[in-house]
Amino acid sequence: MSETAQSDTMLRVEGVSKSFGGLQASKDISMSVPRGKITSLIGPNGAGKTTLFALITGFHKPDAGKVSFFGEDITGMAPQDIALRGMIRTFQIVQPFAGQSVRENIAVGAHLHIRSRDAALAKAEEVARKVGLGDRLDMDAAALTVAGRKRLEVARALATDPKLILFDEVLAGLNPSEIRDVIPVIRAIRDEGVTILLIEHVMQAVMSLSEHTWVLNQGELIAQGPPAEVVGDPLVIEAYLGKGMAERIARQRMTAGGAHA
Amino acid sequence: MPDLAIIVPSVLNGLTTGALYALVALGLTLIYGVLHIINFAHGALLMVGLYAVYFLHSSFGIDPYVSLLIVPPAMFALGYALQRGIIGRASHGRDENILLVTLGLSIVIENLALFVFRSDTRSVDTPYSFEVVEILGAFLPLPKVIAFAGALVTAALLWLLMSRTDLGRAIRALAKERKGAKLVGIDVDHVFAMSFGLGIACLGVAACLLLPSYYVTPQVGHGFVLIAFTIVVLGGMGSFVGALVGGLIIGVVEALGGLFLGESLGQIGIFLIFILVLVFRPTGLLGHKV
Amino acid sequence: MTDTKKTGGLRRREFLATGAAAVGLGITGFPAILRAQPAAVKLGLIHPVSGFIAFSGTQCREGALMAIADINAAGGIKSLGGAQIEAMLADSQGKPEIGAAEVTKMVEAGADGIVAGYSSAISLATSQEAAKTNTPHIVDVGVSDQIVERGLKNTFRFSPGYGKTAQFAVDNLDTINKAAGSPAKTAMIIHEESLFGTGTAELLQKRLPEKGIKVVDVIKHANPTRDFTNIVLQIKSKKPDLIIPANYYNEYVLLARTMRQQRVEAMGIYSVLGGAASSYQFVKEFPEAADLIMDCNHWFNPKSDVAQQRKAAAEAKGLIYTYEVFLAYNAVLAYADALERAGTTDKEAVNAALAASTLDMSYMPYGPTKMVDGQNEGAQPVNTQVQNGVIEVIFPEEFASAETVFPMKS
Amino acid sequence: MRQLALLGLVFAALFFVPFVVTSEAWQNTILMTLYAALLGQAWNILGGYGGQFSFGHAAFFGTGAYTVAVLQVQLGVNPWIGLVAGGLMAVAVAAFIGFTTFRYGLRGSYFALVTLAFAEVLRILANTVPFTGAGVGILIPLDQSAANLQFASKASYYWLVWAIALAAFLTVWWIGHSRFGARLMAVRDNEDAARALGVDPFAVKMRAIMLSGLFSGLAGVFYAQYFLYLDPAIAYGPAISVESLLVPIVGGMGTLFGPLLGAVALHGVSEASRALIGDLPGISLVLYGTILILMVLFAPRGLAGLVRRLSARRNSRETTNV
Amino acid sequence: MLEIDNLRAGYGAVEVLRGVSLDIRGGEIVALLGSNGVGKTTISSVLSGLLPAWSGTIRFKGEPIAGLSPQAIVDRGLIHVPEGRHIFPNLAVRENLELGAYRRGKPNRARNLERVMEIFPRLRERSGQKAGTLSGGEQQMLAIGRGMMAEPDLLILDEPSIGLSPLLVEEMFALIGKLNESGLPILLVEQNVLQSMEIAERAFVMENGEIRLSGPTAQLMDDPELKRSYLGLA
Repeated sequence: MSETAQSDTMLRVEGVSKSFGGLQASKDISMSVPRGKITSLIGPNGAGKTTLFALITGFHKPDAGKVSFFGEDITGMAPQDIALRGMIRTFQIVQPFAGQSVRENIAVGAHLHIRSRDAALAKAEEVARKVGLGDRLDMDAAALTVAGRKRLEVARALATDPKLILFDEVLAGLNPSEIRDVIPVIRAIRDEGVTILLIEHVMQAVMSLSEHTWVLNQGELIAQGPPAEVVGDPLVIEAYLGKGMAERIARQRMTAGGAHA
Repeated sequence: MPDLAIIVPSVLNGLTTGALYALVALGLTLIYGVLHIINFAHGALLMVGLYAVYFLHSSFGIDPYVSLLIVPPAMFALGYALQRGIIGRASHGRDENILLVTLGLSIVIENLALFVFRSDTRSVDTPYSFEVVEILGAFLPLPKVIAFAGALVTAALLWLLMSRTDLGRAIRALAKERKGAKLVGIDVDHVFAMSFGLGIACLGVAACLLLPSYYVTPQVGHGFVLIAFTIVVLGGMGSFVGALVGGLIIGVVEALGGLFLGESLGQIGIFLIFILVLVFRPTGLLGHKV
Repeated sequence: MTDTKKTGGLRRREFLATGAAAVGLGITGFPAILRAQPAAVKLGLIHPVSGFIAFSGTQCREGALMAIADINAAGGIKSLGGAQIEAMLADSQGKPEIGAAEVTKMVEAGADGIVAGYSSAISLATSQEAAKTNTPHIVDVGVSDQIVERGLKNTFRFSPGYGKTAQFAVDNLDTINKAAGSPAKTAMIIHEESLFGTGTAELLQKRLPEKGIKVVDVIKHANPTRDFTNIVLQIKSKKPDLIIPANYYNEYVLLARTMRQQRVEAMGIYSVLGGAASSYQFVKEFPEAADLIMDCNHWFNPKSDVAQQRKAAAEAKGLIYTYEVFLAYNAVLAYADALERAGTTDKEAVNAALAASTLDMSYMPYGPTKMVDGQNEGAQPVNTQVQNGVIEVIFPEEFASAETVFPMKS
Repeated sequence: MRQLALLGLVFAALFFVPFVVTSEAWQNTILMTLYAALLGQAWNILGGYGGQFSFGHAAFFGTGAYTVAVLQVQLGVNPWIGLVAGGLMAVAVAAFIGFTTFRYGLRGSYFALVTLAFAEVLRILANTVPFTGAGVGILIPLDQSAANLQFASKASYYWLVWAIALAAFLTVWWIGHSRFGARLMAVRDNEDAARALGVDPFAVKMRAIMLSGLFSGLAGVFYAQYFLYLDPAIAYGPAISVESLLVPIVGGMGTLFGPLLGAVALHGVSEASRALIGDLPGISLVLYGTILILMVLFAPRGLAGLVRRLSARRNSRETTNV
Repeated sequence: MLEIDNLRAGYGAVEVLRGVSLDIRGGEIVALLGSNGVGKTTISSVLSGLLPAWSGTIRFKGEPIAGLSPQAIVDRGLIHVPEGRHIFPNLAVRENLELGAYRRGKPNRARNLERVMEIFPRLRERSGQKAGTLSGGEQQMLAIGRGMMAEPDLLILDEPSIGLSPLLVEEMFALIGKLNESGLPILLVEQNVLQSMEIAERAFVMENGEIRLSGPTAQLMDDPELKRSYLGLA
């Protein structure tokens, strides 16, 4: 990653490691998330992306290393305190507060800085419209479709007026048209000044949304850079598609190129 | 301050009493460990077992220990039917429903017993009721020594059943991994009912071993339920060895608590241990980390 | 013993049926009275027939129903033109709030009087509730002295409270001890933890030293106590001359059994309001454990033919003749007597009649009935002793059926 | 707001009960039903809205009851002050139990069992320490006057319990319409998701258990003043804990009117079974238990759930008709 | 062997499978591919009776099996080795394997156990150990071994390579190939495209609850659609 100036760094992760039992889930990971941008974290299943999110947002305590947010050391701080400072995460498996309406679900987020119930509900409504849930405000959140749940997850986070949102696979499980609908929503959030770090599987989204990406495999950072470059990295291709795939693709390309030549 | 001459027999007696508690707790830990049910009807079902033993003795002259051949299988059938017919159907996937339904069962069973048997205290008089065994200068009542051995044997049999039979393995498998169990073709409803039946059969064993040194009334179960829960928690839910050890510990704690704090206040020791274990080691002394 | 048990339920139903038949007979058998059509007197019976103390509650109910059947069969309340007594039954489930609620309901349903109790806690609630409508309320069993010390004008008790009993117990123990040459110098009290045991134990602890008997230890135990070995071990180590239990039947059974198993040797076991040592059930089931145990408790006058007939009648109905049965029986009799004298069911008048009661209770080992603040001052317990499987009255002398055996031969 | 209006309507109607119902027995039945609804609503705050199942609400109830009784009998403190003190002492006990259990993250059946144990510990203590009268219990002297919080008429007691119940129901309405309530329910439904949104589960649960304890304690104060006698089994016995949880579970947990529905249903069944077959010992309770089992089998989400289901069915029928 | 026709299913009100059709013939390995959340696991759950089908038909060995209980499906020889392994962590390795023959293959249990131990020597070494203490790869072997104990007529392997190191992934695929050598048909549900394709005869690629591509792997492998679809570049 091109060295961003210190003052532009919103979140800094330095040498963070974590193991569960014998399994090393994160190995000495360092990264700096710049302010005002959309960046992403990719990697195959089981690479340790969600674990890293949990380490950053206080759900797990790192064995080693340091996490700082706006220059403040937040390592080991409770999730709610980190949320209060403006960093909010979402969950890969969306678990709405079942039995409560969409509006009520989002209001929980809105209450982070708003005491009044009415104001929070109003804010929830506003946010819901923004993410495209305006027509389902009174629906039981448990009855939402996968796509609806993802939007709800985004809305809940957004309602907290965050400075940084960590989205964990908000696009997974959506069909292409749904993805096409959600992408502008995420952009709009960024345009309002919220910094975004995505965990994503859907490469298309990563490529069209993020300016910088980190690739995690087996708990280690194996590559980083602009997404278009990163997907060409043999290490990344192998991590995703299995050993030998990079070679085969290169061969394909060569034969294709040869045919054209 | 009590001297050694009283502490030794007191501890020995606490161990025999604790074994009786463990017998009641064995069934509970099986049910709790596998079905994750807080079985409020446990005490009422113990009472059913005790009445069965009592009537076999008073009507047919069957010795309570001979009843071991009759009462536990009958209790097993009762437990199986209850789980299959009522408890399993009532849960609808919600714990509070199980709580309500077992509470309802205990109310029904207890008051049926009250209606049918009336509320007299009944006890059996056997030739060995007053026999004692002398160990280390302590007189231990023979029925309680037998119960102690019975608790050990029952725990051992349960352990064998659980580790050496397909049913036992299926029960243990189901306790931790429901989806995996379904995928190897374990009939979940059947095995749940088998577990509940086994747990209630344990109560049948407890009833046979308990009655010679105790009595039965429609409310008799109440005195054992809370203590059985304590033992289950202390030993680790689902652990037979834990239940056995937990029972013995509670028996001794009760005995020593009674000696040092007085019989009434001494009961507090049991609950303090209970709270401390729950707060600091909720998996129990012998339980595994979750 | 097992025979009566097996048929207990059946006999009880028979009994209820015959009771009902008796009421029917009473009406059809006296056409003259039927013509006069005296309104039946409604008497509410509130007892804990379910829950933890169901046994005692049921015994109370049976005793009261027997009394009603007897009174009706004998022509009802004559001063009311032979009015029959009609029982209203309710179950307090062992809970004061349900007892009180039943009082309210019964009063509204036209109850002229209430006989209620067994548990002191329930008696406190029911008498207080009945007081609001000034409904005559007789406590059949309920030993707390607080019941009659609250200044309630409608509340009466014809049996002794624990104050009287404890005093009596101590005085007689002293007499028994002195007669034997004062061998007993120390005592140990074992009592259950609720009101009756604790209250009794406190009084005993205060009074025994006045008689030169040192209380070496007081052990309070829970209900239920599942094992008495510990307590008995402590008794053994303290070696008291006298062991004084005050507890309920279940615990008494375990205690007595354990004392035998542990070979406790004492000069005497002298229970106070224990119930078990003067229980036919206990004596039958554990004749050896029961032998020579003394009890200071409610009892009937064994020399009274009336009392013996009632006992026989109750046993013929499959009942164990416990103190609950005859105390509840007496409570109903006392109410009927007050009605008879009042000549009206007017509550004020009946209360006055109860307060002025001089009912002849010679079937009990009582002095002349004299009500002071609702308590029959003539009431007293007696001492009984189990001798060769028979419950003998040993004190006071005028009622005694046998000589005291003290100290026990070991 | 519609809910608040309905609540107002129900309580306004309840207020006039003593004027309309002159039978003392019926007044008492309605009073005891409202009292059960109060106990249930107290439990509902923690159990229904907070998802923390307590089996030991007697710990709070008994503390409230004993506080008012002991202050009066031992120290001569006026029971109106005792009313406040009883509530506060119950809050203190709740805070202690909450702190010990929530700090260590106890949930589910572990939490249930630990609360049960705390209530037992208090029962044994009350049985032992002298100032509660130990096993003899504590009798509040009869002295009927409003200044003494003792009333001659059922109606006055009725309005006392009405007022406390109203406060409890308003509190629960507020929970449904406040930030605290939103957070409480969020923690109940998904603790991790709530934390991610900045909710501190420990703080939220502490507030819930303290509020819950407050109303249980006030119910205890009422009991003491109404029946004037307490012993450890009455105050701290499991019967109170069981009634506290039975009422809202039967009626519908986590709903404003669930405890009221539950109290009406349970008391209705209990009264009816006692009236029908009260003479046979135990049989009325057999019926009661059977109805409880049948309810779980056929109305697993409580009466409120049943009502909702039926009305949903009716609505859908209406819409299909349209 | 297995024919699925126009299968629809989902969770609650949410439809996940929107009309899936696929088939497996005797003796072949068929790969079912697709990225996270496209509905692959939902298919295997419906096949093994864990989840009800909303509509459509499933025929196994010619008989309809949709709506049967999991144990009835096991009885018929369709064995599902689930994603996430779902082994019994509190039971010893040997016990896990023995339970594999709970309903099927009991008479030959000892022989089959020996065979599984031969295929997975690591399981023999650890046979007394609690399954929960095994490493991820060993747990996966155990899950497959447990499935083999039921003498399957068709084996569904759901994400067997997930969470394994590259070396282990290779080993796993080699093993799967070996299992198939004796003629056992396998439905391999995977995200690992290349290696799955290498051992499978045919493949179905899912996207968003539907089959997007299908055909012999040799053809699919060079289909440019594949990479796009798989990496989410579509």
